[in-house]
Amino acid sequence: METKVIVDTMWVLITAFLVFFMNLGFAAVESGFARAKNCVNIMSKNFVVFAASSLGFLFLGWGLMFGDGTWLVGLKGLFFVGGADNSPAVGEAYKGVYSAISWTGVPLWAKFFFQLVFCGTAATIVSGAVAERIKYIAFIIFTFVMAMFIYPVVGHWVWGGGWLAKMGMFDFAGSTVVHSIGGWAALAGVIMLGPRIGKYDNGHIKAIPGHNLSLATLGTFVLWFGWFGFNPGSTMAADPNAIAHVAVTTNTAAAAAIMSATIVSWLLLGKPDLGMTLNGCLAGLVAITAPCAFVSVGSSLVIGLIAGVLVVLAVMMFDRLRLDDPVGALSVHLVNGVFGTICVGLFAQDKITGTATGNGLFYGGGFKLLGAQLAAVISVAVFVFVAALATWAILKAVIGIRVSREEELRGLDIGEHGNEAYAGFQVFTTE
Amino acid sequence: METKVIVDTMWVLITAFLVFFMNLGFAAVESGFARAKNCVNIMSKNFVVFAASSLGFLFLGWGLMFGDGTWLVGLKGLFFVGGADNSPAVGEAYKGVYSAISWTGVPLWAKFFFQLVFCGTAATIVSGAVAERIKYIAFIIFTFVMAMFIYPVVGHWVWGGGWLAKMGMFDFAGSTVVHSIGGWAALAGVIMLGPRIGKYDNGHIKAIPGHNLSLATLGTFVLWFGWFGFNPGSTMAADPNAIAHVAVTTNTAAAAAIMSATIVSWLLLGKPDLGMTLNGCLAGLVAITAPCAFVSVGSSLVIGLIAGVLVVLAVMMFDRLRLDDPVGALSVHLVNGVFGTICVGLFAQDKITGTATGNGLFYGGGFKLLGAQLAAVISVAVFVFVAALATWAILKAVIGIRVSREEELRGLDIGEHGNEAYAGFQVFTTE
Amino acid sequence: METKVIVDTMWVLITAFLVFFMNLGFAAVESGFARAKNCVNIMSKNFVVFAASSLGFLFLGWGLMFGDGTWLVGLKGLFFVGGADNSPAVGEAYKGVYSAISWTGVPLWAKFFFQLVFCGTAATIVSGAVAERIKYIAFIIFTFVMAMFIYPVVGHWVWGGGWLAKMGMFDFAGSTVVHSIGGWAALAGVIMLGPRIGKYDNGHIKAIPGHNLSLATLGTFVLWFGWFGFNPGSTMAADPNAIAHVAVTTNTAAAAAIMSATIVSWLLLGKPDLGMTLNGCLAGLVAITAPCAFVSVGSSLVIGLIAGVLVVLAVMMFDRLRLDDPVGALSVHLVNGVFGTICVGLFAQDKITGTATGNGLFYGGGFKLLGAQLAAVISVAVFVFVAALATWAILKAVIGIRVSREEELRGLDIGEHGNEAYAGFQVFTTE
Amino acid sequence: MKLIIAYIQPHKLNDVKQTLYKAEVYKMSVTNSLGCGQQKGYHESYRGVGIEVNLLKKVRLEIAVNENFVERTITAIIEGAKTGQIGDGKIFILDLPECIRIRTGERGGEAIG
Amino acid sequence: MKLIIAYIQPHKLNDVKQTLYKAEVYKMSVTNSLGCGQQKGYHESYRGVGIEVNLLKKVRLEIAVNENFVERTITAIIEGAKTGQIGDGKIFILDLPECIRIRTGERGGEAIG
Amino acid sequence: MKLIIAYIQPHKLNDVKQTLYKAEVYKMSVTNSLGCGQQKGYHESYRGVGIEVNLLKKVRLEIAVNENFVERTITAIIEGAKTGQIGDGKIFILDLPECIRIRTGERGGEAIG
Ligand SMILES: Nc1ncnc2c1ncn2[C@@H]1O[C@H](COP(=O)(O)OP(=O)(O)O)[C@@H](O)[C@H]1O
Ligand SMILES: Nc1ncnc2c1ncn2[C@@H]1O[C@H](COP(=O)(O)OP(=O)(O)O)[C@@H](O)[C@H]1O
Ligand SMILES: Nc1ncnc2c1ncn2[C@@H]1O[C@H](COP(=O)(O)OP(=O)(O)O)[C@@H](O)[C@H]1O
Repeated sequence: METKVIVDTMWVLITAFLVFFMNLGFAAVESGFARAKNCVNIMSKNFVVFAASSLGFLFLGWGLMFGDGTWLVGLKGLFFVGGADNSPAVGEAYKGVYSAISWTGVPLWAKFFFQLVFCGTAATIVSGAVAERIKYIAFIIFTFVMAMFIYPVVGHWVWGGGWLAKMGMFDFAGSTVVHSIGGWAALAGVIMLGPRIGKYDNGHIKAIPGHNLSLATLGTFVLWFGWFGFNPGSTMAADPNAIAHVAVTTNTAAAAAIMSATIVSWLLLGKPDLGMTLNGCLAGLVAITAPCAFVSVGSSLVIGLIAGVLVVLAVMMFDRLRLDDPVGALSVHLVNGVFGTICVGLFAQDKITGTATGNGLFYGGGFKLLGAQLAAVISVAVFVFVAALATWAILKAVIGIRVSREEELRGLDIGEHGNEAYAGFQVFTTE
Repeated sequence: METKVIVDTMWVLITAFLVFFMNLGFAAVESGFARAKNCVNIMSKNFVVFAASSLGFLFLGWGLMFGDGTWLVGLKGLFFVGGADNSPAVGEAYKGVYSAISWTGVPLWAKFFFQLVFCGTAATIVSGAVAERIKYIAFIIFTFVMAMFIYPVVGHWVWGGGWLAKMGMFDFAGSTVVHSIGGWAALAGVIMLGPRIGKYDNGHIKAIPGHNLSLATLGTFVLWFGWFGFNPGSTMAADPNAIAHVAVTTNTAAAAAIMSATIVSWLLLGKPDLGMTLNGCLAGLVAITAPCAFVSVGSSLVIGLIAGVLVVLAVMMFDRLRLDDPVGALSVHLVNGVFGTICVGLFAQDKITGTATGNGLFYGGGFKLLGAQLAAVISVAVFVFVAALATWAILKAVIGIRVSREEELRGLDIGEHGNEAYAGFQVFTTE
Repeated sequence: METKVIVDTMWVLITAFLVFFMNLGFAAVESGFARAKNCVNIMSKNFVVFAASSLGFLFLGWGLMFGDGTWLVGLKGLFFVGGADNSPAVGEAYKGVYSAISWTGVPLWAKFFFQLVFCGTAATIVSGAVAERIKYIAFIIFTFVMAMFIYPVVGHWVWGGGWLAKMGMFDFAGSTVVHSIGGWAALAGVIMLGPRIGKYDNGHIKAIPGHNLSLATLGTFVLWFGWFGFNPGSTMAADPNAIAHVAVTTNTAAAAAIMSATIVSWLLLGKPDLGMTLNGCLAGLVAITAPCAFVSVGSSLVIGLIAGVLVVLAVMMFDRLRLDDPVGALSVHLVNGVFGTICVGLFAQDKITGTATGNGLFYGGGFKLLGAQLAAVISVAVFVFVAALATWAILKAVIGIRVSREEELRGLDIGEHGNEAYAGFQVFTTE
Repeated sequence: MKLIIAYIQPHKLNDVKQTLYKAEVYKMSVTNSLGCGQQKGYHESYRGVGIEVNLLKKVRLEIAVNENFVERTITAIIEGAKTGQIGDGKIFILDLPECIRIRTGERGGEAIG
Repeated sequence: MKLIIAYIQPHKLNDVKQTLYKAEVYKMSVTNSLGCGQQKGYHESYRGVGIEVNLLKKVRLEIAVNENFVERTITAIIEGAKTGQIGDGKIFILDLPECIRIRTGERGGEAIG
Repeated sequence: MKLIIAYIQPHKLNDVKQTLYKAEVYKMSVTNSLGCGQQKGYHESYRGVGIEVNLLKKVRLEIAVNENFVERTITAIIEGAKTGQIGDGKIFILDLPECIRIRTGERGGEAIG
């Protein structure tokens, strides 16, 4: 076996493991930001979501996303990754039906596994926003729809050789493909579900503090850690310059966003809110996800600083809009997913790590790249939001998506699972 | 240095680190499923167990397992990994006393470290089953016995060139060597200790809920993550096709088992119990451990589905049998360790990732492979169960293995360690 | 690209990720050992510390540390890693201003990122010792001073081609550069801050139990795991023999220290205190950090055993000296950082993994190596302690470093952040 | 003086605090409690074994008042806590012969408010 | 009416609940408490420093009953809680002049059960 | 006999235990409580939304004593808990007609200590 295939496969698998590990991060962040009485439910959702994604992406998602097909969806080798394929052959040598991803010289199952962990992430993002009121079964079904249809279709457009790819749109590691998709689907869910009981009573916005900020902090650390798989791994090849560059842009954006979010919340709220610091970190990471391999370290600093400010303002804005998002998923993944996608069009420097993106607006590339990025932002927004809204609406009509008032008051842990997260502890929630 | 040695060593070490990390997973799962008053004790046990295994396996375990010797045990280079060895030389070029493991071309200490983390896992499995009532000192001594004798002897049979290896028995990553060994030793411990006070009072089975299902969930995620070291690492070489294949079979079995365990507990118990979902995941992972490199992705799906059902039934069965296993270690590691070992004999496809296993029963290989697998199941059961039972019996006679009733009621944290896990929190346990 | 560059870059980045992950470990250990009412504050400190270090080290720290310059500090390419550099060229071929680190053939950003995560660790160590009473803003500013001045200056002496390097002093992975620096800075902080209210009332030493020993245990596991990046990664090259050797010495020292700390606390205190077991593990890891690549596995065992004893005695000693260190950072990082540095002078065996250190005292090398090590211990002690003391003193004079009595009693979470870590839980602290 | 003990639903605490404020009752002590009353419990399970939970979470208020405040306090609690459903809670009233403010040493009706 | 307060060992709660049921006492409120009584505490330590713990975990029951139920309630508690060992607990009995059911506004003996 | 209920600042618990010991009062029960009194609360916030916290953490003591111990118990509590600042707490004293030791069945003044 050629050495390059070996090292590339190692890199792809190891970074995929790190991305897989982000499931733990999401579970911890989301449950930490919610109340103790819903903790089992959130843990269950975040645990089962990767299982459901794994099966859904295996059955159909992969095929729709990477199978040769039209500008819109894949059509060949749809089911069970069953198409012809002679990976790790690349370029001309490749003979098979998954040609859009034949640029990376690793075995088929390595490609599949790496793409699967990304699909799982998109599905997980929804979980946090709809927390503390959604029916377990409705969430599971929605996850299958995400992993089998919504995610792969957009994925095909951008990474599967579809129309956005052809248009010259660039999304290195998925600000759009993973985070915006998750964000728009979450927004649809938040709208369809309505706010938690007591959140906006009598016209007041009420704080509903998370039950475990230790857990939320650890979770954010895990996500930050996992992002070193997410972004540098998206090279899908152990290219030394690129992966080192991406590691540093990723970390710099996170660090800058942490600082700016902390400072802004200090100034606006009087004290440095830990929740905002954590969301700041994630905002920086989401924002740098699309441009991480296309921009300089200096630009990543600027992108991070802006992302940190954006997320604080977004959290406060969504509350004003009465969109109840217990964990800030919209502010992190949606707002900054969009922002990051646009940043490519602004800050990109051609071939900075090898990819011929052309320059962004700030580097003299004019509006060409920016235009493609905006086309992606808008088309993904429309498609995902509509598809998700329709899915939620059907689920609502058929099986219901929200638990009963009584169940919500007592907690979903008892209602949905018959379990308690912290037996023996005196936990009292007075709302 | 040859490139292959470099990449293989990297792969072996990195996956070994992941397996090491499973110690955290076990600690979290086991303490999460136990009561708060015993949390320090479980954490201590799970922490010290890897230290004890490290020393025990260094002193003697490695030598007994991999030293050249008879069909039964290693005899050369017994102590302190001190035998002659010219690793990373392989095959004919190898000159040394650890020839059974000379097929992998990595330095001796890399081989040792990888095998050590597996040994540590086997010892840790016992911890959960005997939790909430065992004396700390008794557990530590038992761990040394496991790491220095019980584990290496069986290890020699299967992986050290002993009689089972010669018979054509296959256990890729240790359904038998790690999980069944741990499981049988745990069963012996459970029998010798008896159930926790209050568990089976007046003929009723009482639920003793775990104190922290967040912790248990995070722990299971960590184990799932670590398993990507456990199984793909067991190639002990960065073979692209094999490691990618194994990553996917491993994940698919886990995902399938999560789903089937959740559905079965939903049907049987009325609600989707989180504990069962978590145990389902582990069951799928244990079951696929032996066959992961020998079966197709499709088979891994089937194996996972069955494992998830098995574990739910097993948890309920052990309770009926009055075998009190607070964390489900028997259902996960013993039952599914045996099941996974047998699966090799059923689902194996010759050379699917390179190893010449011959086909399993379902692929036209007849009973040959299945026979060897069953021989392993039975002989390991007898040897480990008897050896462990004897060890526990001696410990019971000499120093006692169970804490006093008073100590058990107040909690082992105070009794054994004089510590409290959650100072300041109001934790009340009324049993 | 040359294969060696590829595999070395992969190794450097992956191990750097593991070291990054230690931030989670520190956060968990430190908050677990503190009271619930200060948990948000500690989490915030540990979270923001890496962001601050990332920015500080990027702006100036790297340049001061690795820029070509005098025996004292770097002078070229100071800001924003902006100097000329043609990495991954090595040796003669290297043309640039960061020649002290040109021995490793990886891209510049890979070097930077690896060194950054080490810098972050040094800064984090301070956090634990000053916990439960320090002002948030004072800590953040101190972190910038650490990352931009104190750490890089000493770093230059040892790893940046400065006078200690020239003298023949060896510190493989940073017992001195990371741990002692952190330790001395922490000591200065502890002295300037004074003990927590109630800790030494009326001449009695009072125990102030940590609020979450589960968290502390998980954190220690994570640190142990991360150390497999810290030490083996410090080769900055995937040298199979060296990295395998270092993995085993690292683990053996940890295991031995766990055992000796547990036994000593069992003997001295009557019961095996979990806190001591955990600190024992860290002590062994810190002590083996400098010598891990220079000593045999046998020596690592001895070093670990001693470290475990040292840490228990040190914890008790610092309490006698009325130096209030809530998490044992001084005993772990300072005492054992010094001890580990000296161990190189005692146990080193020339070229055991390739580096020409010369032999230590116990291997017939006389006092030469030991002398260089002692010179480092003393000079670093003086420089860091004085610099840190001065920094703390200025901060104290200008903005104050300690929160008010009232705030300390109610908890820093409310005072500094306006947050609560465990909303809904009944947490009462009666001191 | 009287010592009023009231058990209410946890999620009614805020409402009761508001009605008490309106009734000019500003001082109270709140404890968490588990209650067994007319209200039916619920079923939990854990790893396949059922658990019957019949101690429900309640909040316990303790309010010391002078005689002339007794009725308005009771009315206020009822106003805030009542939903008309089983589980609304109970009020118990005890005689309180003496009350002391620690800070000043004041006793009796003076000390209560 | 009387208000009965009982401190018992936590692990006796289930037994006491059962004996109370048999005595037809179905309503009660349970709180957690720390008790300092005749029972000796225990020694903890933390990082080398000793801690003397003499507040032991207890469960506190509060049961309001009509006069004719007082004795059977006491007997039931004793039956369920007694082991004959130090630490078994105490029962305190207070006069309860008034009791109100929030849901209905009923007062007195009516409201208690 | 009297039942003394005292609310004190949590960090004063140790001092009060000591002064009670000196006054030869060895038995007590301690519960955690949240108090709303003269002491001002504080402001928290969470993710940009403010929270007014006016239930402050207090410790609740319950001490049953014979008549001749009442005054010394009160004095001891005040001695241990008083700082002169708002929030020091309150003491309530109730009549206690009966007291029973579960272990022996003793009743009245015998049973109390
Ligand atoms: N006799 C009693 N003694 C002690 N506590 C009681 C008594 N009756 C009711 N309670 C408390 O009041 C709570 C509410 O009582 P419940 O009977 O459910 O109210 P309702 O009759 O208004 O439906 C109970 O959960 C319990 O805590
Ligand atoms: N005088 C008292 N005042 C308040 N609580 C008391 C009093 N006496 C006992 N208690 C409570 O009852 C519990 C059991 O008391 P203890 O003296 O140990 O019982 P016994 O005398 O039956 O052994 C104590 O832990 C405490 O909570
Ligand atoms: N009338 C009351 N009823 C119930 N609890 C009270 C009452 N007055 C005070 N308390 C309790 O005592 C605590 C201290 O009261 P506070 O008014 O702050 O004391 P001080 O007047 O000495 O400053 C309160 O937090 C509350 O728990």
